[in-house]
Amino acid sequence: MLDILLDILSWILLLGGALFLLTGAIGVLRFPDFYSRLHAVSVCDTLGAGMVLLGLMLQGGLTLVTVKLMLIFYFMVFSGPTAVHALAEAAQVSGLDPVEDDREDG
Amino acid sequence: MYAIATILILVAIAVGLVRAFRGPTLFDRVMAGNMIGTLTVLLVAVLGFMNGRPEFLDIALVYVLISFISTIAVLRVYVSRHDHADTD
Amino acid sequence: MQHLVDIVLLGLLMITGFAIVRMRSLLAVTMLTSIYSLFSALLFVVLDAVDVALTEAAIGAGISTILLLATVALTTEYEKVPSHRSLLPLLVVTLTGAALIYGTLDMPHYGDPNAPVHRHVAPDYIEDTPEEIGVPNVVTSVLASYRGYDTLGEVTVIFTAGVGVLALLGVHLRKRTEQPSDYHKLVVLRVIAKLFFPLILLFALYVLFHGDYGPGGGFQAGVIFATGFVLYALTHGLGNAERVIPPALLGILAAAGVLLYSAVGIEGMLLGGKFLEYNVLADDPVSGQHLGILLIETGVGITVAAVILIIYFGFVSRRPGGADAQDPS
Amino acid sequence: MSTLLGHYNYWIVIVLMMTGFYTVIARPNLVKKIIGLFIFQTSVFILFISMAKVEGGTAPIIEEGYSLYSNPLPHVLILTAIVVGLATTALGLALVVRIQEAYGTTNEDDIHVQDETD
Repeated sequence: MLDILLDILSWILLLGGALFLLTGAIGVLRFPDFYSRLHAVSVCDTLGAGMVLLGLMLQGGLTLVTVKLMLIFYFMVFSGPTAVHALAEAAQVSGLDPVEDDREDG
Repeated sequence: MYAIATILILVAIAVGLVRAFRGPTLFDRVMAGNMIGTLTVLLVAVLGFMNGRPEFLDIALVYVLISFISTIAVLRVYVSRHDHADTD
Repeated sequence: MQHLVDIVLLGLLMITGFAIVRMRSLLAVTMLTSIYSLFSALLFVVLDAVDVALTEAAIGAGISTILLLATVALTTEYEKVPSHRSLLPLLVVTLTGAALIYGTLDMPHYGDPNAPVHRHVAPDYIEDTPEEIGVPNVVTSVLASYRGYDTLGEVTVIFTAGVGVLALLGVHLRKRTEQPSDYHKLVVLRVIAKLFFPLILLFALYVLFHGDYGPGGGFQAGVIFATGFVLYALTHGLGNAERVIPPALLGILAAAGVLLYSAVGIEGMLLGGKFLEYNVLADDPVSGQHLGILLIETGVGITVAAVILIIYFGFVSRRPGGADAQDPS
Repeated sequence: MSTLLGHYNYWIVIVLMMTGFYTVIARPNLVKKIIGLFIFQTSVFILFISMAKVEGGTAPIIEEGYSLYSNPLPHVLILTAIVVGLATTALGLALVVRIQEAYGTTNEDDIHVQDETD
C-alpha cells in the first residue's frame, strides 16, 4: 500500500517538475528583457529540478543513487543562483539596462 | 512515465535553444546555455532511471559541479570591458 | 524511446551546428559551442557510452569554453564578412557529403548486433575482463590494460601538446600575489568557490579511484582536477593560483605523469614480464592488474591535469585584458 | 524506412562533418576555423559511438543481470581522443593568439595581403 502511494507521489513529483521545467523554458523565451528572463531560469533551477530529483529519489529508495541525487540537488541549489548572480553582475557592469515597458518584446 | 518526463525536458531544451539562437545579448545566450545545462543534468538522471541503470549519475554530478565555472569566466571577461553589443 | 531521444538530440546538434556556422559574433559562437558539447554528451549517454559522456561533460562544461573565451578576448570579437563569396566551398562540401552518404549505404544498420565491429575483438574483451582483469568497467580494462600501449601514446601526445603551448605562449610568473581589480565584487563567487573547490578536487579523486567500477578514470579525473584550479584562479586571482600551484611545478608534473606510466611498464619488464604487463606486479595476477591500472591511471591523471593547467595559465597570462585580466584595460 | 532509421545517425554525422568542413574552408577567421575543426571532430566521435551501440545493449560495465553490452573498444578510442582533441585544439588556439600578435589580425585574407606586401 505504502509502495503504491510512494510510487504515485514520485510520478506526480516527476511530471510536475518536468512541467515546471517547461514553464521556465517558455518564460525564458517569452519574457521581455534579460533581467526578467533570469527569474524564469530560477524556476528551472529550484522548483523544477527539486521536484524531478525528489521524484527520482523516491524511485531510487535508500541506495547510493539517492545519495548522489541529493548531492546533485545540493550543488544545484548553490551553483544555480551563483551563476545567475555572476550573469546579472556581468550584464549590469556591461551597461545593460532593464526594460521598464513590458510591452516591448525581446 | 519516465518517457513523458523525458519528452517534456527535451521540449524545454528545444525552447531554451531558441533563446540561445535569438540572443539578443551575449548574456541571454549564456543564460540559455546555463538553463540547458540544468535540463541536461536532469535528463541524464531521468534517462539513467529509464534505462534501468541509474548508477551512472556521476555525469550529472560533473555537470553540476563545473558547469557554472564557464559562467563565472564570462563575468571575469566582462567586468573589465564595458561593451555588450552582440548583434549578428 | 531511446530512438526518439537519439533522433531529437541529433536534430538539435545539427541545428546548433548550422547556427554556429552562421553567427559572426565569436562570443555567441563560443556559447553555442558549449551547448553543442552538452548535446553531444547527452547523446553519448543515450548511446551507452557513459565513460565518453563523462569525459565530454568534464571538458565541454568548463575548460573548452574557457579556452575559447580567452582566445576571443585576446583576438577579435567579430568575424569579418568574407571579401569574396564563392560557391566553390559549398560545391566541394556538397559533393564530399554526397559521396560519404553513398558510402554509408553499405554500412550495417545502426544498433545491428551482427555488425563486423562487434564480432572481432570486443566480445573477447567483454568475456575475458572479469577473469583476467577483475574490474567491472570494461572500458577501463581495455584502456589501461589490453590497449595500454595506445593510451601511453595518447598521454604522450597530450604531453607534447602541453609542451607546444608552453613554447608558443609561455607562462609568465607573477612577482607578487596580485588581487584582481574587481576583488570586492567577487565576494559571493569567492565564498561559493571556497565551498566548491575542495568538493571538485574530492570528486576528481573519486572519479580516478572509482574508474574500475563505474564511469571514470585518469583522463576525466585530470580534467576535473584542473577545472577545480581554474575555478580558484578565476575567483581568487591568477597570482594566488600560481602561488598554490607554481607553473614550474606544472612542467615537472606533466612529465612525471608520463614517466610514472612508462615506469610501470618497465617495472613489469624488470619483474620478468613484458612491457606494460601488470600480472607480474603482485603475487596474484588479478591484484597485479588492479595495482597496474591504478598506477597508470594516476599517471594519466597527473599529466592531463598539469597540461590543462599549463594551457590555461598560458592563455590567461598572455596579456592584460584576457579572461583573467589583472588590470582593467 | 528501415534504411532511413538504420542510417539516420550516420547521415546526421555526415551533415555535421560537412558543416565543420565548410567552416574550415569557407570562413576566413582563424578562430572560426578552429571551431569548425571542433565540430568536425565531434562528428567523428559521434560516428564511432554510434557504431559501438548494440540494439538492446547496455553500458559496458559488467553487472549481474545484463548479458548484452555495447562495444567498449570505440568508447576507449573516443575517450582518449576527446582529451587529446582538447589539447590539440588548445595548441591551435595558441597559434592563433601568436598570429594575432604577429599580424594584428586573425582574418586569413588580411594575413595574405600582409604577406604579399612584405
